[in-house]
Amino acid sequence: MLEKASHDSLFRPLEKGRLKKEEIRRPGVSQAKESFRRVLKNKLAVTGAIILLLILFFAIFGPRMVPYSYSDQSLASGNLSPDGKHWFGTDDLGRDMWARTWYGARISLTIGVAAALIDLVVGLLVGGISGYMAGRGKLGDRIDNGLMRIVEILYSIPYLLVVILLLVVMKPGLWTIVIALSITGWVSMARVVRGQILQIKQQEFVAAAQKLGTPHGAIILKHLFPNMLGIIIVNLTFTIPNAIFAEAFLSFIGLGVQAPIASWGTMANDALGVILSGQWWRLFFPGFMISLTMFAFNVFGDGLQDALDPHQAKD
Amino acid sequence: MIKTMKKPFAGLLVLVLIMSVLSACSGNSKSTSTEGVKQEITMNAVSEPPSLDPALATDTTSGWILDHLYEGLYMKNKSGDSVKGLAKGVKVSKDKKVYTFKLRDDAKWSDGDPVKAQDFEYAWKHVLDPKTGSSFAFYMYYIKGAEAYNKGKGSVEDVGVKALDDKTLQVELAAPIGFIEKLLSFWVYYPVKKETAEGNKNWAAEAKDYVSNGPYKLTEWKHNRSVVIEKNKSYYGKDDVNMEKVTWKMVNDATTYYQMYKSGELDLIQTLPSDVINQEKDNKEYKVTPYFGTYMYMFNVDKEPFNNQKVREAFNLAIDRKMITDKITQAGEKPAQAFVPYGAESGGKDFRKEKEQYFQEDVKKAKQLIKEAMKEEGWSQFPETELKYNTLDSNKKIAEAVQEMLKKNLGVDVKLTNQEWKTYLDTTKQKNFQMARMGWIGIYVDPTPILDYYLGDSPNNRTNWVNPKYDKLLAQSKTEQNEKKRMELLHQAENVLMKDLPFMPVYYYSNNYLTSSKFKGVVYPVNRYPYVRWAEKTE
Amino acid sequence: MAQLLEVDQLKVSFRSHGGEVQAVRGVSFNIGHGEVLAVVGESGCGKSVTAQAIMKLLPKRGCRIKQGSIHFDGKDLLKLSGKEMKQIKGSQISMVFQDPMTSLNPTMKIGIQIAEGIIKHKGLNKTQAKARALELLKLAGIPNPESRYNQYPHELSGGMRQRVLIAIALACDPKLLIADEPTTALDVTIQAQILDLMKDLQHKFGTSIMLITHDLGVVAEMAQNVIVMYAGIVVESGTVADILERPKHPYTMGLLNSLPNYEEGEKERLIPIEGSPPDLYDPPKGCPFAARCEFAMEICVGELPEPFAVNDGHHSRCWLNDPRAPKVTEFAAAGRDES
Amino acid sequence: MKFILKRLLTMLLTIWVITTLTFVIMHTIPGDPFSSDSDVLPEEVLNNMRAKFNLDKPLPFQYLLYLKNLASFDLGPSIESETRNVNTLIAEGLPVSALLGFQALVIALVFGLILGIIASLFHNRTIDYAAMTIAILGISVPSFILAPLMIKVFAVQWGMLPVASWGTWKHTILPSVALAAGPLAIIARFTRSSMLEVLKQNYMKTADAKGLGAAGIVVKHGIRNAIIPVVSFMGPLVAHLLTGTFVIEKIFAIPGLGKYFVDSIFNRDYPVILGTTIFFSVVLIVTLFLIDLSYRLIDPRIKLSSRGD
Amino acid sequence: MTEMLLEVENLKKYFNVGKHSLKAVDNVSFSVRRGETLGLVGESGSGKSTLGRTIVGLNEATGGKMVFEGRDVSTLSKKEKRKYNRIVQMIFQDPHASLNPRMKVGDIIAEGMDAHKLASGKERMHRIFSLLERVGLQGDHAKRYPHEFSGGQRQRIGIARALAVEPKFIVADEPISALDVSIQAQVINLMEDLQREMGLTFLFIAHDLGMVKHISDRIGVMYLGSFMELADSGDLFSEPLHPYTQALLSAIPAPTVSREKQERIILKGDPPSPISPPSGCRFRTRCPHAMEVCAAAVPEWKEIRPQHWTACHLY
Repeated sequence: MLEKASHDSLFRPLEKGRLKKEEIRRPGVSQAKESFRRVLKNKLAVTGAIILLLILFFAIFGPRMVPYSYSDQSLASGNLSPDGKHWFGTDDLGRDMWARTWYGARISLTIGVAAALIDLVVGLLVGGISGYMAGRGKLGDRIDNGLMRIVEILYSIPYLLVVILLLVVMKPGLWTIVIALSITGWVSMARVVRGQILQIKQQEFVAAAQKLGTPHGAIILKHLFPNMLGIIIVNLTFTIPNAIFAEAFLSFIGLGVQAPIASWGTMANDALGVILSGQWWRLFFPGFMISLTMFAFNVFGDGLQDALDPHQAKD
Repeated sequence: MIKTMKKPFAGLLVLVLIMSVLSACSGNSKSTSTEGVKQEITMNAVSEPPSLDPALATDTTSGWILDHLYEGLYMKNKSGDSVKGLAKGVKVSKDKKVYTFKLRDDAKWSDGDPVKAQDFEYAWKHVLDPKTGSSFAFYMYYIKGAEAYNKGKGSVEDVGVKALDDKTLQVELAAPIGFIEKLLSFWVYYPVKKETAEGNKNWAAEAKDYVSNGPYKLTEWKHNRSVVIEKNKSYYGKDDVNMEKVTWKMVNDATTYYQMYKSGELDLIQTLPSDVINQEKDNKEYKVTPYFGTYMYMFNVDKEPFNNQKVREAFNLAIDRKMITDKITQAGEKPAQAFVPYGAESGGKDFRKEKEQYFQEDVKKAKQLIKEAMKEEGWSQFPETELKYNTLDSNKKIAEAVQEMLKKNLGVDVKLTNQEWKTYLDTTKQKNFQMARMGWIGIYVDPTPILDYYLGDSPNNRTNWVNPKYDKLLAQSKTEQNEKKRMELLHQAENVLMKDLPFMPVYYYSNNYLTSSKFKGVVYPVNRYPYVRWAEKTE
Repeated sequence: MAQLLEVDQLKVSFRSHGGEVQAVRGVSFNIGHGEVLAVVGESGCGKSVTAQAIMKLLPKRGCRIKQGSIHFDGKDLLKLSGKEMKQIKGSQISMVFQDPMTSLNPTMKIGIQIAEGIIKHKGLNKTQAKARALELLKLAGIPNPESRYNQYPHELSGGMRQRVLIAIALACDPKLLIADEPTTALDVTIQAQILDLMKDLQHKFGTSIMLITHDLGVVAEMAQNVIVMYAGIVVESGTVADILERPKHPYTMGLLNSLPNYEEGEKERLIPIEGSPPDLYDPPKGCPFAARCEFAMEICVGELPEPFAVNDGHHSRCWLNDPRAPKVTEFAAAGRDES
Repeated sequence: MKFILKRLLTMLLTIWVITTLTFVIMHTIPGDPFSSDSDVLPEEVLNNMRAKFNLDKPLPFQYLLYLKNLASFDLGPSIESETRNVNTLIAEGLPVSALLGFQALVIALVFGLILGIIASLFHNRTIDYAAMTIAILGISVPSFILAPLMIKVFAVQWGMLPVASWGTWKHTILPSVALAAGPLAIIARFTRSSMLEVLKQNYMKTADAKGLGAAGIVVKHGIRNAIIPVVSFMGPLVAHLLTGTFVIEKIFAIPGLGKYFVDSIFNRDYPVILGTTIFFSVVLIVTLFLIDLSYRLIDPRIKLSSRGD
Repeated sequence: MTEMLLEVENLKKYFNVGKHSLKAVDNVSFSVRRGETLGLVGESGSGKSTLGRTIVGLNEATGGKMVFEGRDVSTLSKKEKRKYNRIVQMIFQDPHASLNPRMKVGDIIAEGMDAHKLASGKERMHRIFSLLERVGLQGDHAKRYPHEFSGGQRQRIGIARALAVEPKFIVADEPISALDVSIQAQVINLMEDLQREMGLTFLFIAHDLGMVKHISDRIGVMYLGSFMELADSGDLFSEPLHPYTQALLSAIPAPTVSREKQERIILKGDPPSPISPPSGCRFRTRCPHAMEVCAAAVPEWKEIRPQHWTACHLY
């Protein structure tokens, strides 16, 4: 090695500034890009995303792939098992299960995502304010206390009662369902968010932001929420299937989407009897789609959580 | 209006039994050697009986159990006829208004004490006491002074029930009635042991305090779980009771009780899950009994488009009822092209069979009618139409099928809306609907209680349809003494109804059962649950 | 006398999202019986990773020992099975961690945290283990060991917790104690106590200590020999006197220069080492310190020197030690860059 | 002491608000307890029935009367089951529901923790994926599908267990498992993420350095720390499990408390609606409080006297 | 203008810990001269950080008075208070926890400018760049996330963040204790340069005396919420009066082997809990010179020599 470097000329002082003292050699990528890259690297997350996209694709184009609409009946050919004509078989009224399943996907996904979003927004708002105000003087404690009592009250008042009340004042339909789901749906999110905020706000960067005069709202939005994405994502993955099944329950009360419109929840609900009579496809397809969606959401959420985790970013 | 049999209202239908010619369908009662086989049966009561106090029971589940526990002055035999029970003899006054009953000397309570006439007097007056708040009190209004007392306008002294001595009961009626024997076998008229009931207001709440006088006594009542009754050793007719022990479980979920039946945990179930009917149809254990009621859609004749008779008729013509009963309900229901169900017999003739259909389903004609109606009303477009139903799987399926038929056959888009039961009742009561599902069961098996439904002043008539001619014909029929003429008037009334068509009949109800083949001699009365006193377990 | 621990050409890498981080790039050193070896360097230089590699505490996934051997008492630790290693961990080699606040389980009584290892390695029953733990608490200078035994970590001050960690480490009379920045998180007065304690114990039991620190004061206090690490390699090694009095590597010199002089009455400007250490994700080809080195030469950019033996046992990995290199004073004459 | 007293007072206030709101909503929605009878029963008979339950009185009077009775812990009669009162219904249903809920909770906790821990230990490996797939199935297959399926397989086809009803411990197995499935999945997910967090902690390294076995490290040092976030989220879940679940009780014909929460509303059985609601809110608030306490037990760093949950 | 930038009189900060009150700062009085650096030294739990946070307004004082530029801080109007909050800034201890991991460095630095609307658009970018360069980093670092930087770099980002709002007075709360020795010198030099160029005043909090001496003009020594000694840094080092100061000084290990080591004063035990501090002199439980009077009376805060204050019964 010394031989190679034997030129004496190499032993002259280096010009100043030729080497950078504060260089960061790693390619500088934005966190968003970086996260995206890590999501991509997570095979499962990619699988999840692909499944979700496929479901979305079929929700949009699936019903058009068959010559039957979701409501076309043929009582004479009810309960047909899947074959070349009816890819997912038919239900007891002779409706094509393929068309219904994918039509139902539109309803169920819309409801699941809309309810999850509203839960997220309200839950973040209430939990955020509650957690942030806690320990901030007497008034702050009161606000926190008040909000938490409201949460307890909402947990306790029978949901069914509230829903029947809604039935009186609102017309049944997609958005009524979303509202009905949102009345109490946010409550658990609010509790989770509050707990997280209580923890995160102890961190010094929050004090730093306060010191710099950043307004409370901006502190919550810019400093607190982004640092609790993981737990929010996990919570969301519970919200979505809950909403999908709750929709079936609300349909029972009379708030839901109206027959013959299909949704996965009501399809599964209506097909319960097949456990006894064996027309498995009537329960299997909507049930499987719910599970598949949930699976996809979960693995995707997990991947996202890993990707957005600053701890992971450190190594 | 039937949701399930356990609804309090449904309880009213038990009177069908009392007041009807009962075509009791009894099973094979050939007595085979059953020695060594424990005579026990387990059935499904579906839900907890709300009350086993004869004064308060209003539902068929409670009635089912009460009928096994008690015996009134009259009881029903295997073929469903009312025969003397606790009454040994009866004297009737000339004006047929005063009945004097002699009680059997060997009539005893399950604790061994004799049944006294005072027990009857106490029980009946207790039912009528406004403070009791008995909803079936009005079944006693036939007794003199009963209505006034119950409605708070009279006093208990004026009620025409009196124990003359321990074994003699005098009953004075407000007006003569022809079906008193059947009436008196109804559970409202059962006696209650005075000492027990006076000593403990809640005597009927638990098995340990419970006293009855019929073929069985209540030995165990695990609330929401099971009721066990066992043969009453003090019962005078105990030799005529085959089944030693009857257990009712309370399994509400159809899928579950069906599976319990399949696994042998239940011997008898009713109302099978609709998905399995198809596969059980040919099972020997499967049994269907008719049920005196009609499933229909009411039209609100004050609201478009049903203000036009032609639309109503067109709707009636446009649906395929047989398809619905064959492919959807599947449980032996009959398509209804009229209002009164099969089974109301008079002079050996079935009212319905005299004129089975008022119309033939005819899509072409229906289309024509719609066209005409649109022209008459000046509609450029068919008005928006909504069909309401109360939430139930079968209601939904039928509504979906009807919706599709209307769309396919008439090109009419009907929107479906469902509601939870009590909200639904309230909504339809406010006449806030265009087309709404309803079921109507005859209180007794006669065209009258069915046809009364559409009387102009009937609280049940939610259609806004009033036809004086119809009301008049029905009024006439009620005073008509000649049975044949009465039937004629009723037919005429139905003609009026079926011409105006303020409703759309769909099918006549039925009940279905699965009974384990191990059991013989179970009695299946019409409109009522099986009676197992004479049943035998053979293996 | 054979060395207690011989680390030879150890290379450790982490898998990271961008590629591979070469945390340790060929480190060799020995620790004799009863010797205190200080490992000095700034955070990220690979000193902790080296220690954890010896203890096999590195995460199983994403971390690889690429090369080298670690001989302890004649056994190659890298070739031992997990089970065999468990026998050595905590009993023959033990470790005191940097942060006493997070290194104790917050939900377990401290006594039990000490007794745990004793039960595992010494086969004592619970009562015996407790007696031994109490003894250790006392040894570690914790007053009222009986009542402290049942306390939770949060009820103790930082210094007390560090004593507990030391008690845990000493529980089974280890031959080698690895102390990873044992006093960095402590107040000076407490640091003095802890250093005293460690010296005491070392004298008493003759335990060899691998002391990882960035504080040269602590080194002076405790160690006999020192290795200075920078960017995953050992840049200089020697006795304490060699390193602190006669440093032969600009990095070591820089470290010494950047310390304030308390004795001086006059306020005098500090001389820091400017810049930051290189990212080991893509280490420079030549000397990693070149970019921050005021004596850097052309050769430093292209080639990493092998260790030069300054004298017996004192090695420096710097081209300045090459006879061809100009004398350091010549740089000084050129004037120091004051930026 | 003052702390507990204050909490008790807030609790009473909360319950009062809940009672009032429920009372108002209950009387606002259409239908009344007798509305299905109202078509055929004479008005006077209906009035007799209403009078029996004081439903003929003005609403404010009914409300005050209810509060008065409530003060003496009298929840009133059931309108649906006339001979029985709400106190009895709760007293009889609760032990059944609570036992079932407790069993389900134990199952959910034990298996949820195991599943979550295993998944975290094998983070991003096949075992992790398998465990999480099970968890996701638990969340996405609702009990109303799972329960009849389990009955069909275990009770009808294999005959291992009774189909339904209540009696022996064998009757409790299927419903407990069906009830536990959802919470189990949720617990598994939460455990996994908090365990991943715990595994990164320094004290895990300390434990490792002691030479403890991998299982010992996880069991002794991991679980208790990982369970803290799990516990804090479990409050409402515990309250729901202990007071019974409508769906499971209906499917398995279990004489629990859960049915009243739903049936009473469909029947407009006012006293039962109020009674069960108040009872649930008490259980919920007490559970949240107890969870709070246990949270502090598990994590000794949190002092009882300091406020907040 | 007075010579004193900040005068603190009998400042108290108590925390409620259950039933007890923790007297973190108890009756502290001192002043900070314009343009000087006042060092504040003490062990953890001595209340120095609490004092710092109370001065900058992150904690509300329980009692006492703060006079800033001749005005009582508690009497300031809302607008003036906001200005006070801006010109009094803070540098935090932990360079990991005090930077929000999900914000870009540029946004972190600009946060205060945004909150006080000091600059926007191009001007904002320009200032971010010049601030980065001022603290020895490169302008293009603005687009990177905190986790890409080393501890020393992060601390310099923290300094740049504080400088962004044009402060007059900076409380530096242990800004170097989490840094490597070589890096500590960088930060100290940077702060000295800034002070010289911008006329800043520093309150420099640290737990060891070594670095403090180099940056401070005067040094205050705190123990259990109270001042033990306050003097010019030279005086304090050459002639420490209080036994606690003496112990602190002797505890510093020197990086020398040959020179004769001075005798160590090793304090026994830990500082007592501030919830129940010892009677009389708070240091007496660990003081090698403790006398009877120390338990009985609180020593008076006296000026033993010109500009050299201490509270000890020995004098």
